[in-house]
Order: sequence, then C-alpha cells, then structure tokens
Amino acid sequence: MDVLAQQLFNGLTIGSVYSLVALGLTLVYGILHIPNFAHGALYMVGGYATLMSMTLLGMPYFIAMFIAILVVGGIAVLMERLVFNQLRDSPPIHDKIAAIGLLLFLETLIRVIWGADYRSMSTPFSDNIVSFLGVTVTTQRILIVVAAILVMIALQLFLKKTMIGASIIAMSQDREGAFLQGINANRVAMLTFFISGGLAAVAAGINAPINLVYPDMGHLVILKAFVIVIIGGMGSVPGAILGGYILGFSESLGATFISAEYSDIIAFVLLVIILTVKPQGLFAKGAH
Amino acid sequence: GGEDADITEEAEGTPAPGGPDDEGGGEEVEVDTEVAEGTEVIDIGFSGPLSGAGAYYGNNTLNGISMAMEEINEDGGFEVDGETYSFNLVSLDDQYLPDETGANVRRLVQEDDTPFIFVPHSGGTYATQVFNEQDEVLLGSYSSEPEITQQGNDLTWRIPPTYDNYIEPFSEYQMERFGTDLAMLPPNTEFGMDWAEALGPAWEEMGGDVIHESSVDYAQDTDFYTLVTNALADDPDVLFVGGSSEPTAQVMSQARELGFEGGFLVMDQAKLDEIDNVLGGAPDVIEGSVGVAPLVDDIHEGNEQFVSDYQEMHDADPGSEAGYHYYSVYILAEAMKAAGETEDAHAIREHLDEGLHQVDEDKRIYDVSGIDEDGGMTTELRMAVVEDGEVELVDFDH
Amino acid sequence: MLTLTDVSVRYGFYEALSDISMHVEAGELVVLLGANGAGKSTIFRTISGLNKPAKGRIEWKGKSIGGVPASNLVKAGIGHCPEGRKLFPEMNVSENLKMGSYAVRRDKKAVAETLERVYTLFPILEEKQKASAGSLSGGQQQMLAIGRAMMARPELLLLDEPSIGLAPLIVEQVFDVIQEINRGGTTVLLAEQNANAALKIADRGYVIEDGKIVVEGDREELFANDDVRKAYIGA
Amino acid sequence: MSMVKRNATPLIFLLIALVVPLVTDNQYYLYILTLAFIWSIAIYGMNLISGYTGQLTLAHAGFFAIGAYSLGLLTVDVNVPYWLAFLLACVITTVAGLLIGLIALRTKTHYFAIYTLCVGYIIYLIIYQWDELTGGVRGLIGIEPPGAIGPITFESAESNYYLVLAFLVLTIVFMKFITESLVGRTFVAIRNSEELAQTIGINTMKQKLLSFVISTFFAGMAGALYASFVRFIGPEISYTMTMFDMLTYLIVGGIGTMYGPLVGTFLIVTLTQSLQFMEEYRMLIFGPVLVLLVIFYPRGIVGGIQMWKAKRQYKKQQKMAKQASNSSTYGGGD
Amino acid sequence: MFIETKGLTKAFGGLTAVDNVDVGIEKGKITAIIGPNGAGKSTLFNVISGFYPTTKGTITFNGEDITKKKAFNVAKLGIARTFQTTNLFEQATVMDNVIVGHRLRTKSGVFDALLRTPRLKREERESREKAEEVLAFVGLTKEANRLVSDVSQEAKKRAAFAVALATDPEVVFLDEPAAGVNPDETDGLIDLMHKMVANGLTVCLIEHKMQMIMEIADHIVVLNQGKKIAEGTPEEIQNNETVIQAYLGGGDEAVDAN
Ligand SMILES: Nc1ncnc2c1ncn2[C@@H]1O[C@H](COP(=O)(O)OP(=O)(O)OP(=O)(O)O)[C@@H](O)[C@H]1O
Ligand SMILES: Nc1ncnc2c1ncn2[C@@H]1O[C@H](COP(=O)(O)OP(=O)(O)OP(=O)(O)O)[C@@H](O)[C@H]1O
Ligand SMILES: [Mg+2]
Ligand SMILES: [Mg+2]
Repeated sequence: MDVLAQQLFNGLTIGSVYSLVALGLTLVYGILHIPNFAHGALYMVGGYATLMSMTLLGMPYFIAMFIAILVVGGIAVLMERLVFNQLRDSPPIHDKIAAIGLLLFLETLIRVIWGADYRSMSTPFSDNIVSFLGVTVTTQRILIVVAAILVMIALQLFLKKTMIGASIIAMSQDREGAFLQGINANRVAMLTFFISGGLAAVAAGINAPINLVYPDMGHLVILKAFVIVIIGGMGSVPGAILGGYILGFSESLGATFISAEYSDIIAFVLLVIILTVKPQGLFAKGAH
Repeated sequence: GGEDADITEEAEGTPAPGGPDDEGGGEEVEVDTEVAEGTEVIDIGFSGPLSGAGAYYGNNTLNGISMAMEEINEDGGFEVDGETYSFNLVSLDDQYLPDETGANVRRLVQEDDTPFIFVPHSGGTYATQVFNEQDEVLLGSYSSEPEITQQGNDLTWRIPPTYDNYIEPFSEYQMERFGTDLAMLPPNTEFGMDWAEALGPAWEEMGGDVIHESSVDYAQDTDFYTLVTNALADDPDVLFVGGSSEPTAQVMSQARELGFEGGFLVMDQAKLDEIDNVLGGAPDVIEGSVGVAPLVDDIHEGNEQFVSDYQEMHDADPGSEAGYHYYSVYILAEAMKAAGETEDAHAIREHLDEGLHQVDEDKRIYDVSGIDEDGGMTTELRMAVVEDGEVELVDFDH
Repeated sequence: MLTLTDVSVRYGFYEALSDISMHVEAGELVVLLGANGAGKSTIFRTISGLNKPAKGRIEWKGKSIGGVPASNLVKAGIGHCPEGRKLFPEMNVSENLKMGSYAVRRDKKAVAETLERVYTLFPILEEKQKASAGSLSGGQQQMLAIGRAMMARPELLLLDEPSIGLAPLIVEQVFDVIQEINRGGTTVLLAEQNANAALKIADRGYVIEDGKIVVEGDREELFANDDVRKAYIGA
Repeated sequence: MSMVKRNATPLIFLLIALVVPLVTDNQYYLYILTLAFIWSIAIYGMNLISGYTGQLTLAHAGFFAIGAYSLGLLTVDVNVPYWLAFLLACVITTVAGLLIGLIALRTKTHYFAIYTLCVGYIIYLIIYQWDELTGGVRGLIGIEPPGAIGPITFESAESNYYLVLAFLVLTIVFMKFITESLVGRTFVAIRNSEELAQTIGINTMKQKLLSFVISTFFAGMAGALYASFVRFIGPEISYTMTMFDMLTYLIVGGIGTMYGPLVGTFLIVTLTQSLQFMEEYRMLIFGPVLVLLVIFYPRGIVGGIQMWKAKRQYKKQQKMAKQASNSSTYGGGD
Repeated sequence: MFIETKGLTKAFGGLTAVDNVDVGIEKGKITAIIGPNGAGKSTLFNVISGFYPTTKGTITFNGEDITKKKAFNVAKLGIARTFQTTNLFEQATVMDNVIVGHRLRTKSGVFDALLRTPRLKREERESREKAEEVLAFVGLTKEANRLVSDVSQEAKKRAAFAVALATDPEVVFLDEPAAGVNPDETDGLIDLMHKMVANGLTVCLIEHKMQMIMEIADHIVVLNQGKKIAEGTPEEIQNNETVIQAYLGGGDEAVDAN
C-alpha cells in the first residue's frame, strides 16, 4: 500500500461527498439566499430513506437511492413551501432560525421513529476490493467518485444550458423581476429545493455504505459544507465542487502529515484564514 | 475463576451498541411499576439520556431497572423491618447534560424524596456529587471513571467494573498470537481515552511497541479510511479498536479492506457477536480478535432467565448496561433489607456489600465479588477470542 | 382591451387604491399622472398580477384576470417594466434580455428579431452585453429594463416611470422609443412624473390622487386643465 | 419617580424574584431559576450584538465555555482565589472576544454568522481535543462554589440564587442604560444600515467591536457563574447544539427587545422542565414552534406584545391622520 | 478651493468610472455635477466621501489631504452626503433617524451610559435639539414621530437632508435630490437648498433636472464617460457645444420638461 496514493484517493472520495452536499447547499444558500441549516438533516434523512428502502421494503440499492431522492426532495419542497416561502420578506436572521427549528424537528423525528443507534448499510459494491497504482479500494468508493462527478456535470449543464436552469438563477436575483418575465417563481423555488434535497440524498446514499447511518450524521457534514460554500463563493456551482475537493484533500493529507486529532479542525481553520484575508470570500464579486 | 464475564461499558457521549433490530431509543420505556397492594412505596430516581443522541443507551439502562422492579413488585414486594415495600421508578431525562442531571436530581429529592438515584454517566454524577451528601441521596452511578469513587463521596456506588483487568490478558494473548507492534485507534470517547491511556504503557511494559496512536470520532469523522490508512502505514501486528459495535465493525472491515492481516484488540464496549452480525457474517474480518464475552454468550444460572425474559420483552439482546442495572435493583433491595431501613441513604450504602451477597443465585447476572469501601463494585471477568472463525470464551487465569 | 372596474387594493389596513375605473384600448398610448404615492405603481402591479385586488374587476381582452399570477399574464401579452427596474443584477445584459424572452422562448426567430430591435433602440446595451446589470449606471439599467420588457413582445406594455433618474438627452430618447414602440402596434400604459414629456406623446391620460382618479381626458383636455398644469407640469 | 413608573412591570417581577426563596424551600425550583438566570445573562450578551447591532453571532456558546473553563481551570488547577478567578475569567473571555471580533467583524451578514459558527466549533474542538488542559471529553470536576464576600457565603442554594439574581439585575440595568443611550442608538443605526451609519460619521467597525466585546463579556461572566454553580463542566457546553438552544431562547423571547432574553430563557427552561415526561417528543414540538414563531412573531413574545401595543396606537393615529390628511402638502421650507 | 480633487481616478476592474478628474468646489456656493447616465457622478461622490478607496489622485478639503480617509472620518471633518436611492432607517421614526445623525459630534461612551454622566445627558439633549432644529429647517417637524416607511417620497428626501445636516457639516453632497419628486415639490427642495447656502453651507449636487440646475447652480461640472468635459456657469454650459452633444441634446423638450 502506498500511503500517499491511498490518501489522495481517500481525499477524492471524501471530497466527492463534500462537493455534493455543498452543491445542494450552495443552490439554496447562494442562489435563494437562504442559509439552510437544515440541509444536514436532509442529508441524514437521505441516509435513512436509502437504508430503510433497502431493509424494510427490500429494494435494490439504486432503486432505494431513487426513492430517497424523491423523499428528501419532497421534504425539501415542503420546507420551501411551508417555511422559507413565508419568510421571503423577513430579515435573513429568521431564515437561519427557522432552519434550525426544522433541523431539530427532523432529527428528533428520525430518532423517535428509528432510534438513536448507529446502523450500517451494505451494498452490492461494499465487498468488492480493487487494487491499482498502490491504492486499495472497494468498488463502492469508486462509485462515490464516479457518481458524484456525473451528478455534478449534469447539474452544471442543466443550470447553464437550459432556460429552466437559468430561471433558477434569475429568480434568485430578483423574485418579482422573474415573475414579470413569465417565470413561475414558486415553481422555480420548489425545483431548487428539490434539487438541493436530491443532491443531499445522493450524497448520503453513496456515502452511508462506507460510514454509518445515525441521527446526528448530518452535523459535521453540514458545517463543513457551509465552509465550502463560503470558500467557493456563495451560489457558485464550480466553487462548491472545487471547495469540496480542496477540503477533502486537505483533510486526508492533513490527518496524515499534521495531526489526526485535529484533522476536523482543518476545514474551520481554512475558513477562518480565508475570511481573515478576504472577508468577502475567495471568489467574491465586486461590491456595490 | 469467575464464571461471569461480560461487557463493561461506558458509553459516554455515544449511543451504546445494539443490533439494527433493537428497539428504538425514542420509544418510551413503560415503567410499569404497578405497586403491590398493601405495601409501602419507595420512589427510586433515575436521570439519564432519554432523548437526544444518548437516548438509546439511556433507555437500555432504564430497561434493566424497570424489569427488575416489575419482578420485585409482582412478587409482592420485599420486607424490611416488618413492613412490605415495593419500588416505584421515577425517571427523568437529562439528555446527557450535567446541569440537567443536577436539576433532575434536585427535583427527585424535592418532589419524590427518593433515597436513591441512578445516574448512568459521569458528567451527571460529578454534577450531583456536589450536593448529594448534603441532600442525603445515594447515587448509583454507571460510570467507569475512577474519580467518582476516589473523590471521597460517601454516597456514591460505582456499578460497572473497571476495565484494567482486561488489559493484561488481552495484550498477552495478542502479542503471543500476532506480534508486538500495536497501532491504537480507539474512539475518542471518555472510555476510549481511558482504555488507550492504560493499554499503551501496559503493552510497552510487556515488551511491545506502540507504533501508532490516534483516535476516531465516530460521530464526526466522515470517513474512517484516512485514519485506518495511517494506522496501517507502519504495518502493525495488532490494532486496538472499539466503541459501539457498528462503527467498530466498520473500522475493522475497512482495515481488512486495506490489507490488514493481524489481530484486533477490541475495547470492551463493542461485542464480537454484534460486530459479526453487523458485517453480515464476516469470519475473516473478526478472526484473530480478542474482546469481552457478551452477556448472551456467557449464559449461566445467574442470568439465563434474565436474558431470555429480556429478549422476549424487547426483541433484542440485553447489553451490559441493562444487565448491571437489573442486578443493581436486586442488590439495592437486599441492601435495604440488610440495613432494616428504606430511607437512610447512609445506612443503605453501608449495607450494599452485604446486600450483594444476599441476592438470589438466579439473579446474579455477573460474578461480582464485592463492593469496596469507596463504593466501587468489582466484577470477575472473562474474555472472548475468535479462533478459526469461532468465538470462544477464555478464563483470564488460563 | 384592458378595463378596470371599481378596483380597490389594500396594503394591510391601508387602502392604496379605491374604486379605480379605467380602460385602455388597443393601440393607444395612455398616461397615468400622479404625485408620489398616489397609487400609480399599485395600479400597474395589480394589472400585471403582482398585487391582488381587494375588490373590483379587471378584464383583459374580455377575460377577467384579477388575481391571475404575473407569470401567466406575461404569456397573455401583458409586459410590465416595473418601478425599481427589478433586473437580475448578477446576470449580464444579454442574459437579462434573454430572460425577458422567457415566455416566448420557443419562437427562436422572433426572439432574435426582437433582440436586434432592442439593440438598435439602445446601442449602449449592445456595447455592454457582457457587463453585469448591477454594475450599470442608473440610466443604463432603465434602458435594460425597458428592453427586457420588450423581449416578450407584449401587446400591452406597462411602463412605470421610465424616465426616473435619466439624463435629459436620454429622457428624450426614451420618449422617442416609447412612441416608436407604440407606433409599432404595442399598446402602452405609461406612468410619469414628467407630465409634460409624457402628455406630448400620449393619446389620453388619467390623473390619480390618493388612490382615486380625479381627472381624465385626452391630451388636449389635460393640457388645458389648470389644476393639472399647476401640479404636474409646473409654472 | 417616573423611573419607577416606567419600569413598573419589571420591578414587580423583581420583587417576586426576591421573595421566591422566602416562600419556598424547594431547592429544585431555586436550582432551575438560578440556571435560567445564568443563561439569561449570556443571552443578554447575544442580544446586544445580534439584536441591537444586527450581527447574528453563533459563537457565544464558545465564549460561554471560555468563561466557564477559565474559571474552572483557575480555581481547580491554579488555586486562584474565587473572585479573582471570576474576574480573570471575564477578562480572558473579553480578550478572546476582542481578538476574534477584530477578525470576524470584517465579514458581514451570512459570512459573519457562518464565521462565528466556525469559531464556536473550533472552540469546541479545542476544548474536546486538548485534554491535557481541559480534561477533554472527561470534563472538569471540583470547581469551587463562589467564594465568600465578607460574611456572606455562597454555599446554600438560596445564597447562590440571590447572587446570580444580583448579577442578572446588574446585567439588565447595564443593557438598559446602554441601549437607551446614544451608544445604543449607534448600535441600532448599524443594524439598520451599516452604509448609512458610516456616512453619518460612525466608525462602524469600532462600534461593532465594542458591542461584540461587551456581549462576549456577558457570555463569559455567565459561563463563570455556571461553572461555579453546577461545579462540573464538560465540552458539550460549547457545542453547536448549546448554541442553537441559546438562539432559541433569544428568538422565543424576542430578539432586539429589552426583556426578550429573560422571558425566552425563563419560559423555555421552565417549559422544558415541565414537559420532562415527553422526553424526545419535546423537540418534535419545539422545532415547529420555533418555525411558527419566526413566521408569525418574528420578534418573539416580547416583540409580539410590543407590536400589539403599537397596532392599537397606530389605529388611533390612523383616525387622527385621516382627519388631518387633507391639508398635508408641503409648501416648501418651514 | 474648499474641496479640490486632482487627477482623481476610480477604476472598477477594467472600467474607469472616474478618469483623472480635477474638480474644485467653492465655499458657500452651489456646485452641480451633471452628465449622462454612467458618467461617473455617483462614483465621484462615493470616492470623495470615502466610500470607495481612490485608485489614483488626491482629494483635499480645506487644504487637508483626505484621500485615504474612511467614510466616517470624512463625515467627521464636515462632509455630509445623501444617496441616489434614499437610504434611511425605514423602521425607525424620522426623529430617531435624525438624532443619530449628530452622534459623530458627541463623545459619550459606554461608561457615560452606565454612569449616566452629565456629559451624556447634555449630549443626548444636544442631539435631540439638533434633530429638532434640522427637522424644522427642512420642514418636517410635523412628521418627526412617524415611521420613515410611512412618509412620502419627498418627505424621505427631506429626512435624508436632515440626517446629513444633523452631522453639522460644512458641505453637503446631494445625489439626485429631486429624482422622483414632482415639479411642485421640486420647487420646495430648491428653496431648501438656497436656505442651506444662506446658512453658510456649501452644496454640491448631482441632478438631471436641467431647469432646476440652471436655476440654482453657481458652478456646473459636466462629466462624460468618467472624464470632465466642461465646467463653468450655467450660461456657459448651456451654450457649450460639447455638452449639448454629449448630454443636453438638441431638443428643448427635456429642459422645458422639468
Ligand atoms: N408594499 C407596500 N406596503 C404598504 N404600503 C405600500 C406598499 N407599496 C405602496 N404602498 C403605499 O401605497 C401608496 C401608493 O403607492 P404607489 O407605489 O402605488 O405610488 P406611486 O404613485 O407609484 O408613487 P411613486 O411616484 O413614488 O412611484 C403609497 O402611499 C405607498 O406608501
Ligand atoms: N461598484 C461598481 N462596480 C463596477 N462598476 C461600477 C460600480 N459602480 C459604478 N460602476 C460603473 O461605473 C460607471 C459610472 O457609474 P455611476 O453610478 O457613477 O454613474 P452616474 O453618473 O451616477 O450615473 P446615473 O446618472 O445613471 O446615476 C458606470 O458604467 C457603472 O456601470
Ligand atoms: Mg410608483
Ligand atoms: Mg448616479
């Protein structure tokens, strides 16, 4: 085993997951200006939805993931309708607080239904071990990387090349303005939340097999996702992807060459340093 | 030698292990302490995590307590100084937060006038020890932290055994079987830290080398591969792991994926059979592991009935936290009998050891040899090893 | 073509419009005059579906449209260039214009034609195609807003104070453009402070005070009205 | 005596608070009230920077922990006399607040919230990981109770209650004086528009820093009181969830209002206690309640009451304005 | 010169919004800055008032170099400004808006607030008196206790003036004070500006309403594409070919319109 190569691949794996979560967050946070602290809960629900579809309904892995996308996307849409849409004209502080309320609710709900214990999820890809270039991995890990990249490319194309995608961006910049162009702003907001929830579900669905499913699983991921969104520039899709990988690599290499205990701090220190030097974030646009 | 060997565990801050089919932590435990007619009632308090991340663990402890109380009450209670008494459990939720425990204990003392309170975590114990002597309430603390009995608090009873007993035999076995290079990858819980601090020096004293030392945070590390890769980088013979069974299983199987062929020294919180379960039957993963014998693998006269009753009631195997709490209730009742007193915490405390030895044979879940001066309970232990895919129990003095 | 009958609109307790009745016929250029806060924008917002009438009836080509969401009305042919412009500040000029054609995006040829026309009317927009709307100066933004509203090829164009904050030279141009748009067959409803310039190109007009129509008439009548002269045209 | 008149309601409550220990000797009630008072002090700190100055901070559980750990370590490890340690704990927190504020306040809006969230998390990780100093996950035991001041000792629950109450009253008086003075107006101006505040000559960075530092002082002070009251501390007091709890207290009571922090903390702490039996289900209710509150009563209970009062007044004014409206055009000049 | 810029330049990325501009503002006079949209007028204000850092060039005020000063320091020196879009604390009363305007002339800090020192009491009284004074000056006394969000556009403009005046400035920069105000009310604003000058203030404004400018300005500076293309008295400007070409246009319509 070549430690450096192995750690680089580990960074790639974890970076893929980070990027996916951060993407969902950046869509809502950057584009609709809602800092959705409940995004971590969506990720967590995604993990449970996948797992439960497999264990309770006996669905195959990919179908289970698809169900999870629908479930979590649906929850996200409900959030938008019932909560964030109502808070459209409130000061930003209120979105954050409402999101925290949602987070507490979802976490508790899952705990009440399925308990607080750790669960593991195994997939057809969990046990296949592949070795190449001094790296040893399961096919699940390759799946993580490949799936993440495919999803990201698809999303980017959707936003850039389709008018519906552009309407997401337009409406984020001026809701009424978008209305007046014939864009059904409500539908777009719902779509955005759906995509965001779907991304969280995919991230959880591909990551859970190499980790665990439990009610708190979203906490740290979400904190890091916020860091990524800020590092990469709010609302910037490429920024979120890049930021996710930067973080993934710095963690796996940091744990190896600096300190394992403090590897979780890396993300936060990175953010603090970046905002210290550039208070508007790395890719900030000119102020007006 | 001791015939009862089982898990001791302290799940500070992390949910305790349990199979996927275990009862959910959120389900409220029905404490059906229907009091026997014509008896006096003794309120017994409990403050533990019944919601939040620790709810699963807290409810398991509660299961043990309420099972014992129900049995006692159904039998018509117990007699102290000519009067018949039965137990009533008043349980409060503290979400693992020490200040909440403090509030709960004060409430239990004020509103229910309890002589005895179970607190299944050290933070809560510490917060309560500040005033429990003054308020004359006896703490039954399920925490392996030595400090809680070393502080000189006269009204504390430490229920779980200390883990130091395991360290030497585990190390000896693994050194002999796999070699002397040890990599340590414990969970960064209080219990994991304690273990690592005791194991490291002991291993080196026995002539081994600790070649890697770090810890995993199950609740926060997104991926264990990075840490496992580093732990394996220097080619250890033995890997020290542990914590709740599921994440431990995850770490162990990932170590195998990454080509580790040595043995696992498993901290006593995780159970080998559960790990095997979690992995869906993976004999090559757990081969060469040494750990604590799970309660269900160590059935004897003292716990047979309990284990089967528990399985029937909760559709799950009892963990040590349930077993110890169950046992404790019986010890408590006997201690009250011996003291001839149901209210005086000091008197009860003084008669705990006596009570322990009065408990019926078929309620002695573990082989406990006594309760010390300082309130610590001493359990005789055994270990479980995996040889050729089979879990085997080994006495320490083999 | 467009008829309002006894329309009232409230913001909370406050009645911003009371019993407004007015009409706009195909091909006309009608101007709404009124002081600040009189309710001009509220009329526009209600017609284009951003506000809901509390009472009364709005008809567009014979169909009632009170309470129909704005996004549907764009497709029905009502274009609104709002007060405050409501551009997409982080999109560039050409993207903003492209968004303007959202409702008619399937007709690629027509979109290209209209774009051509907008660029001819406002050459500065073509020059600044790649500049983000937010970085444009106020006047440039106003031109972009008008251009964007034209992109959907509306039959009725609502222009809410298009000359606000514009340089005189540009004001002149804007009014020329409005007139040209109108001559091209688009019906225009225009709200203005700049009464003189507006009336010059208008067919008819309404004067609003405090949410009520106080005067209405054709260009000559309004020019001749002393109260109107005094309050809106000055000296 | 207009001072008394204007503050009649709070003074009545103060009176009630003063007699509580005299009418009950239920230690549990006192314990809960004392805890609620301690948290209130920290929330008052948050309210100053988040409610009045408009910068949503998510680091204050961290500052609370810094105060608590400073006091704990100074009394347990260094054996510093209690009140000196108390003072030092406040100073240490304030200095930490100053240093962090200097950097954090360069960021704005969401950036500031996320930045402080991360700072809070870093504080948590440091406490958690640096076990040589902080005891790590094991926490810190054996913290001293407040030392005697002359003949008054703080061993009993009653004396602790009065001590904390005294600190709370001082905190409220402090906040009242600050927010109702020019200094408070300056903070509110920054909340309303930082840009405009600058153009009218306010050094916004300096003022925000001032507000932030004061707020961390109170968080630290509350932490120190907490440590010596509970006498055991663990890293969880600095965890994000504690932060979210604090935020809940503030929002429920009413952010940017004078008595919001007290009302919110008191209400939630007592409600949590009386809903004990619901265990996990409590949060199933609290979560949605938080959401509904933010939607329908964005300024919490206190803000809601104020709004209701304002509405009544508005209706009155509306009537008067209608009568006068016919003659309200300006002639220019004065 | 009272305020003077030399070679003042402000670039946003590749765009030079203000390009090597020399402007002089004379004490006690009304100076108007005109120019087409995007000419850089607002940017010029922003740079002078310390809102944007200067790219190149210097600004002096009363002989003192203020090029590097931050906005709040510039305000303290006696330069006040309003914004093109009214920028007020909408949720506060007109009075409260104006009271803080005087904050920069007060010194009370936290300790004064805690000890309720005589200084604080005096300064609070002064701030209130100042607010009442400037509200009277701009003719808003009656509106003093209404929420800003409830008053008319024109009243907001006056309130913005009042906030600026409460800072005790020597010079006020007004960015399109009459935009969105009808002709009748515009006359009121003109009177107000005359009154300011009569009270010893220096006024510098940006406007598109030519009639108004020609009526009140003592001196006019014309910007186009960031550069100064002309300056002089209203008559000179009105007859300046370059200005007509770039800005005023041939027709009389625009000038008459206002
Ligand atoms: N969203 C709102 N909430 C409450 N009141 C409003 C709102 N929008 C407008 N108003 C009030 O309704 C009245 C009419 O406003 P409107 O914007 O329609 O006037 P206007 O004639 O367009 O004025 P302007 O010339 O300033 O654009 C005003 O008194 C205004 O204060
Ligand atoms: N923050 C900024 N970032 C980038 N470009 C800017 C910025 N502010 C202004 N500009 C650009 O600088 C130029 C000058 O703008 P400015 O706002 O100063 O014009 P103005 O003369 O005030 O115009 P108007 O009369 O329309 O208000 C414009 O081209 C504008 O797009
Ligand atoms: Mg309007
Ligand atoms: Mg401008």
